[in-house]
Amino acid sequence: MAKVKGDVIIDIDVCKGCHLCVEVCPSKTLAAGNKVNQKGYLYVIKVNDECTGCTNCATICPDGAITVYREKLNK
Amino acid sequence: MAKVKGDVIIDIDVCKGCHLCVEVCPSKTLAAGNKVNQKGYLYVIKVNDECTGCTNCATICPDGAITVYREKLNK
Amino acid sequence: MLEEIIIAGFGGQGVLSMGQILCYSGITENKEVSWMPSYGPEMRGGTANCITIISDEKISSPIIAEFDTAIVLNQPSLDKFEHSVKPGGVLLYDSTNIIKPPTRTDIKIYKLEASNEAAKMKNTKILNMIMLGAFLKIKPIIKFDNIIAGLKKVLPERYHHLLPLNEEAVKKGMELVKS
Amino acid sequence: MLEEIIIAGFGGQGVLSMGQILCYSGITENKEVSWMPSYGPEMRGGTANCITIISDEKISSPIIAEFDTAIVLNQPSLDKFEHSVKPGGVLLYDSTNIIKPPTRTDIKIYKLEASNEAAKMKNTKILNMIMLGAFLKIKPIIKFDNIIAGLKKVLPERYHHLLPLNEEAVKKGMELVKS
Amino acid sequence: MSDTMQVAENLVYKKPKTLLDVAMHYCPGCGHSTTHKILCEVIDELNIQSEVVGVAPVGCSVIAYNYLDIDMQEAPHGRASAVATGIKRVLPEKLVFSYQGDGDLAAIGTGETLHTCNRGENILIIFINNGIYGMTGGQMAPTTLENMKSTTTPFGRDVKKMGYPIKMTELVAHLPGTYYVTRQSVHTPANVRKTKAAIKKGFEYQRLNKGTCFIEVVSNCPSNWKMTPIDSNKWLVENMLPFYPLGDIKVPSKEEN
Amino acid sequence: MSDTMQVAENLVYKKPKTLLDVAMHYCPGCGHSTTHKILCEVIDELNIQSEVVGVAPVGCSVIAYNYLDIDMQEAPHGRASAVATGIKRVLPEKLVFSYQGDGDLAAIGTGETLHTCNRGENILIIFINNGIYGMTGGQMAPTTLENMKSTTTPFGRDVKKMGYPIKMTELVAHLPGTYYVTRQSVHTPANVRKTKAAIKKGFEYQRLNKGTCFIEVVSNCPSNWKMTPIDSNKWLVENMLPFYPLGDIKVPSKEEN
Amino acid sequence: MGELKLMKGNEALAEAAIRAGADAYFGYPITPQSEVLEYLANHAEKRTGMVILQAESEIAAINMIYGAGGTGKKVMTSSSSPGISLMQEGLSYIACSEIPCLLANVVRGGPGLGTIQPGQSDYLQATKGGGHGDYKLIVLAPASIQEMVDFVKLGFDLAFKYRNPVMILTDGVLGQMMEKVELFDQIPRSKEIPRWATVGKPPTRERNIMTSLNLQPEPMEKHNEHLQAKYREIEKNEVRVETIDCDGADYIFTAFGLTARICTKAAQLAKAKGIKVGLIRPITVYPFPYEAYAKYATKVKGFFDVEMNAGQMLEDVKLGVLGKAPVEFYGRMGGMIPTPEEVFKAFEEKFLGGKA
Amino acid sequence: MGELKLMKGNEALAEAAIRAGADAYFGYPITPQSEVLEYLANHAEKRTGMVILQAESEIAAINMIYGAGGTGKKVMTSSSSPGISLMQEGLSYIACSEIPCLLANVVRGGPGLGTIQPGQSDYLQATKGGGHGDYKLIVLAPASIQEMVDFVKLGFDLAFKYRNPVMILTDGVLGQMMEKVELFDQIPRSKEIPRWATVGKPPTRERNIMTSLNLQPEPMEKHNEHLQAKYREIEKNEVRVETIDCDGADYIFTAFGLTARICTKAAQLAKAKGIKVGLIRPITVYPFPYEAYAKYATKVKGFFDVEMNAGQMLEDVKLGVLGKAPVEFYGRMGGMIPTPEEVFKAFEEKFLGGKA
Ligand SMILES: Cc1ncc(C[n+]2csc(CCOP(=O)(O)OP(=O)(O)O)c2C)c(N)n1
Ligand SMILES: Cc1ncc(C[n+]2csc(CCOP(=O)(O)OP(=O)(O)O)c2C)c(N)n1
Ligand code: SF4
Ligand code: SF4
Ligand code: SF4
Ligand code: SF4
Ligand code: SF4
Ligand code: SF4
Ligand SMILES: [Mg+2]
Ligand SMILES: [Mg+2]
Repeated sequence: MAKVKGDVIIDIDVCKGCHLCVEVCPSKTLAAGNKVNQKGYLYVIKVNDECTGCTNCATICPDGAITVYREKLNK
Repeated sequence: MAKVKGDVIIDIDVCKGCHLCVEVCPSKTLAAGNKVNQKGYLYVIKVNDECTGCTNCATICPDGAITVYREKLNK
Repeated sequence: MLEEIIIAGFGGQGVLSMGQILCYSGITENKEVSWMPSYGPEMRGGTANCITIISDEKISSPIIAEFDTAIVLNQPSLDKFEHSVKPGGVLLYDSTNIIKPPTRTDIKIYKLEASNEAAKMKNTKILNMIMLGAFLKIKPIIKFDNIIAGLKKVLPERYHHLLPLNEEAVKKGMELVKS
Repeated sequence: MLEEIIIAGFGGQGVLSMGQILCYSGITENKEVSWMPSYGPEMRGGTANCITIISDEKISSPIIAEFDTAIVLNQPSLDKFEHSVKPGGVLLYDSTNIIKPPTRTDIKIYKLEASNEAAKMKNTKILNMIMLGAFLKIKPIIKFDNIIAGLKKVLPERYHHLLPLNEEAVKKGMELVKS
Repeated sequence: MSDTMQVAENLVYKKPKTLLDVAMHYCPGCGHSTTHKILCEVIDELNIQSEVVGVAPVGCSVIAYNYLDIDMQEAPHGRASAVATGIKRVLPEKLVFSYQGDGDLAAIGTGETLHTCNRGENILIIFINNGIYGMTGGQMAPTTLENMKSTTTPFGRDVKKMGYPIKMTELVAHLPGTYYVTRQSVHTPANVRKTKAAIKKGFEYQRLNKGTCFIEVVSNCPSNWKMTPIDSNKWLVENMLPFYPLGDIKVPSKEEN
Repeated sequence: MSDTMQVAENLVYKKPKTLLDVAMHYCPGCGHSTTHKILCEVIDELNIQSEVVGVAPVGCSVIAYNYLDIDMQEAPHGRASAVATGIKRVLPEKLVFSYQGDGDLAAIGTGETLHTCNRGENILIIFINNGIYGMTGGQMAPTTLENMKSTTTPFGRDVKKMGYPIKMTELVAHLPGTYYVTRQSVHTPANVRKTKAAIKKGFEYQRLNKGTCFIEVVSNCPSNWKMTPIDSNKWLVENMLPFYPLGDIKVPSKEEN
Repeated sequence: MGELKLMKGNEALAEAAIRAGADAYFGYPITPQSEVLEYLANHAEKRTGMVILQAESEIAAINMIYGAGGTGKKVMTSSSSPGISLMQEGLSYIACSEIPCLLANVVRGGPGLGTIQPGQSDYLQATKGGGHGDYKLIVLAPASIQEMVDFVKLGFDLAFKYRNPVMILTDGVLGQMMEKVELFDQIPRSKEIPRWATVGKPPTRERNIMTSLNLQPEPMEKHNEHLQAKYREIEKNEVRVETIDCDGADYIFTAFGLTARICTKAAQLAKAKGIKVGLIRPITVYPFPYEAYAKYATKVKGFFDVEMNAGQMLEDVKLGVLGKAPVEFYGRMGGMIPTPEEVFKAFEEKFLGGKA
Repeated sequence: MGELKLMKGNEALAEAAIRAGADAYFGYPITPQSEVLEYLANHAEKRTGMVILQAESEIAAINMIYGAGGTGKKVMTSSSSPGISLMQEGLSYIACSEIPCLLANVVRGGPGLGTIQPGQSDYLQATKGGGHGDYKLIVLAPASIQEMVDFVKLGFDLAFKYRNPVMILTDGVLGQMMEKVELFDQIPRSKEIPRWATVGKPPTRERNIMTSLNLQPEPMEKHNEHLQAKYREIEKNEVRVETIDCDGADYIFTAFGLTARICTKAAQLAKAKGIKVGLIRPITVYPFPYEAYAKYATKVKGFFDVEMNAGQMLEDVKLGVLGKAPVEFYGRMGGMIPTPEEVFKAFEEKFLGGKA
């Protein structure tokens, strides 16, 4: 079965580096980065292209830092 | 079976004429009088000698206006 | 005209409504009026009184210590207010339950067996109306008809069938005062 | 001796404890001290600062607007306090994250790569100790030993194994200031 | 007859000595008086006058301390259980009770009541539920029954607008801090005796540091219900008791006792 | 890849528009933020921005109104439900909610909370239970667990002295005025979705004038629990949830719905 | 002319609230003012649809006012001394958030539970700040049942004009006594929504927020400055005072509320003895009519302040007189009411060496 | 000499309570004073057996004080502005019932929720009557952490001497800052039971009752007269004031608490420019040191009052000066703290036409 294709955009200025999204991503797409943003938080980065667009990360993200896209299946 | 003998003393200055005692006396010993006391209450009077000293009246009397005596049975 | 009255008795004797009737009637005659009850935890018995003022002019203080007239319905009130009557003023009292009668000589004292009269009329509740009648006889500051109108205002609707009895009581009170 | 100091940085950089260490040490030397933190909903990030005063005489106001020395650990604090240094005073700052350096010419400015040094020493938490050492080099108002005693008071017991590292950091700070 | 009868050895009931020899200001037939009386009987019987400190509320029983011959404190309206907490915490070895009306305990004092019970303060709370604000002249209480008239619900309590009658006693029974929770009444001699027994238990458990004992007394207010005392008790049986059923709500489990 | 993906028609999740574009002051990983976000999602989805009036408490969420693009009022500590009652009574056709912490709702505000629920005010109460006073720096809350440490229970909460953790939600469920009472959480995506659904129901029932809807959100306070956000959620699962089990506590009966 | 009625003060106040088009009343029973809620419960809803709610406490009541007032509605509460004390936190919030509302304190004898008899001993609480922080209520002190009625209307007007809470500071006597009053005609409840009200944010405006908080002190100070400027404005525009026979007077009696009427009668007693006595009656006790006193301070032999308290307005009187004339005080406390006769006697003693 | 320590004001206050032998503390958290309860929770019970209880609210706390204080124990609470407002009803009861107790108000910027930064804007509430009725708290205004400590002891002493609640009126800065303090030695908790205390009635005495009620106004007035007489006594005996360099001064700065220290520094700036400036610092703000002002009113060119509020002590200062010298005011509000430099500048502007 072909995997659904998804993608996320992380607003690194908004991210507070809580890393809750990292925990909930089934495809391990997200990880703590090693740079801090303006507010001093270790923001999260994308580390692979396996995203399925499941929205778990965006749902759990307290600060709404993640936008999720998913390819329509019947396209 | 011989009836137990009892008696009550009503403190007519303390009685407020609520007549709750009248209601609970099994031997109908108490009744509303027709005179008012100093505070203007229709105090309660004894109207027979059938008292058994059951203490019902004294127990229900809100103001502790009734003292009850009962003859010791084994005297 | 300025009449400053204290009305006092046991709670339940209708002293507060006597004052109210005077005030309502006074308004009908375009007078200024003021009614000030003693208030307190009366719920549970005790005495009650009201200061009632009827005047042609604006009333300054609703609180006063000396009165033109005292209408008194029991002993504690008599004890309390006998000495509050202005010299030359009127003390009107129901003598039925009074054991220590008033002693002042510089005021006009009217003694009424009002409770007994009320009992005769088979309704102890109209005691106050008898006293009111007597007062109006002594000091006809308000027209009889207006008093009856005032009475109508103060008596709750559900008692309006008693209006005639009350009217009669006022008249009885007027009679009782020897003029 | 009267030294009025502002210490400012991000919450978590240890600016409050720098002031406290100075105060504890000051007491050991029988000096008068005053430490006044900015307080607020710091729980949730933001900047922090403290006014620290060390004096031979009784300290009047713990609140002051101009300082002999400003020790500054981040850009917002630099922006805020550069102009609060008295003419002739000292501005000591960690330059690691500074993009707009200070511009005043009437004060003595010391710039330290303290964060980098801390990173080199493998513990970013000792940044504040490096700064403190630098300050003491510039203004030796308190003896080194007493500073270490103060440090001991401020550092919670469970971190006392880090005392040597902290001591080293103070020394490093002292070294970094070119005398 | 009476002359030979009325001797000390025949005495079977007399006003308790802790109840002072002054007329209580309560209206004729009011359950407050009855409850005061049995409270004093318990104090007499347990011989605890010197150990008891009571707290009076703001309500008709505001001057309870004029009748009970024990040390007492007043409390602002609703705060009796907080005042009692203060006393008990500094005098843990004394026996502390609060005596409160339904307005006091279940309206303005809701927070204090719940938290005192929740802390399991070792005190006894006596709660007189007469479904009305007696003292202030008959306004709606939190316990006023559905459709019941009061001066502030002249058309009857509309529960949708004015809230439901609250069963405070059931509520506090849910809290782990309460140890003994019961609802009693004083409208018959038998009920008076039961209530007295409950109060006695309350003090006994307190001595054992068991937690909060909470005794509701469903009571009457003849004056504000606008009934004779006898009618008020009938009304109580017919209207209050169905909604506020009598009986223990929380009793110590066997092992504990 | 991204370039072709990131087009409007593929968009499946984006921050709700009612959530203003400013950084919230909450600590990283705090459940307050998450709850704000889903509250806004509900407001977006029901399209009720112009009908909603919210009440913020005193607690970490004190400036909730800085983040939510709706009309809002502040309330003094503990009084949010009274403030909400005031609003709702004069604007019965609007949708009113209060948002309160556990200290706010279950300590100082106990009386207001209970009576608001008892009156069945047609409002939605969102109750964030993080077992601590977040705002003031980690003191014991009424909901703090047994033996849990806080700045005012440095040796752990001794329930015998400091009271038991209160289950406010179960308590208000006993009141006839409440219509829908549930306990949810936001520590996993699934739970976030459930909580969101509950909030949505709350508004829907309010529109139908059903009475008080009460939604507890068991939440974390990484800062005062002194844990990372991830650890705090683990701790929540292991410690909070056993005592505060998730799920509906009172649901509309079939006929009613 | 409006309808003439004989009414108790508390009922008149309630009737006036209905007629003023009030939208809601939230309150909790307490003697001597429970008739306000009772009257409203009986009459209000069916006549105007006004919302009447008996709250579970005064704290709940004042916070319902906070909420309902924030929606721009005309809202009101009333209580008596201990209940008003409980409202102080809420009042501070309300004043800071600039919520218009009306409250009545039917004062009883304090402190503590005190008595249910009348008092004026909440003057300082009402005028100087019972709650925390720098805020002011506008405080109206009626002296007659007519003013109990009129000040409800005036009170609402001022509350909305300045977005400020207004208090009617009255007492148990005025609450319980009856006098003839002229009632104003029913004013329909307003349908207007003030621009600041929280009623749901339409797309056409920014969201409205009612708050008294600022995490940063700088904006909080700005807001305080705004409030202070408003108070200066109120002090400029809204001082109301009644002065009777002050020109040419040798002595000036001064009192507020009921006591002023007692003083009027006492002044008559004085005049009957040939003493020239005037009266200053502050109608607004905040803003206080300092200038009325300053104006006569150099012209009279003394001021005689009479209150049913230990001398609370006295400080304001002294601030007005500023040492330029003697100020004497006579007060009754704990629910006692002075009579005109005793007031006159006290005046004689303080100023005339015992007798006129 | 006692133990020397570097302490935060709030912790010093708590430590002093333990050392003063306090029996109990009841309180509710609020910034900027939560450290008091936190410190006590950590240290008190194990050291002296002192009872520490976090109440469910400030209202519960003050009423626990009412109860515990009635037993004759040394009891204490603390809070900050909004919390103190909630205590006003209880305080009125406590004062009326003559319960000795100590409370601290660590004032923050108001009104309403305000800020958590320091303020002095509860001066009027503390000194004039936040609650209803004629009562007074004794109010001590510390200006240093040392006084935060010393006034705990003094406060308890005064509370028991007069059977009156005593308030320490301090602010967020003094609560949060650290200074060196000398701690007094531990005073053992007292075992004495005052004769009036409610501890259970032994057969040997009449029952004790703590109450503020009298259904009859006559005895209530008598009780008020007793209270007033006590307050006159306090005003006679307990006025505490610090005057610095006032003799020969041309100007007098005046301020209480923290602001007085800021003024001391400002005065130094003035002296540096050759201006003769003195300082009056009321230590007790009730009883207020009116005479200290009267004494210099005819000798100086002006008084300069500085407060962290809109001018609350100002009225008292004016009542002391009584128009005999100009009184100018400079205030910061809502949590803002004036600096010595700006105080001096404001002084220059008000009195010296812009510069010294
Ligand atoms: C703060 C405050 N609010 C209101 C009152 C007025 N008040 C006195 S007693 C009472 C209610 C009494 O009702 P309840 O507690 O049921 O006692 P009861 O008289 O019925 O026994 C009220 C509202 C008060 N004294 N203090
Ligand atoms: C009357 C009053 N008392 C106390 C406070 C201090 N205070 C502010 S928030 C708070 C508790 C916050 O805890 P919670 O309600 O659980 O909210 P959280 O911050 O945990 O979300 C307290 C005690 C206050 N602002 N007002
Ligand atoms: S949408 Fe799902 S798969 Fe994609 S990054 Fe987020 S959690 Fe991972
Ligand atoms: S959940 Fe959100 S805030 Fe947290 S790390 Fe991920 S993107 Fe950042
Ligand atoms: S004791 Fe019993 S029998 Fe005797 S009078 Fe009383 S109720 Fe009747
Ligand atoms: S019960 Fe007591 S008070 Fe009532 S009538 Fe009988 S004796 Fe009198
Ligand atoms: S008013 Fe009611 S509760 Fe109060 S004493 Fe009378 S009957 Fe009892
Ligand atoms: S303190 Fe706790 S509750 Fe408050 S924002 Fe931070 S994590 Fe959230
Ligand atoms: Mg009741
Ligand atoms: Mg919380």
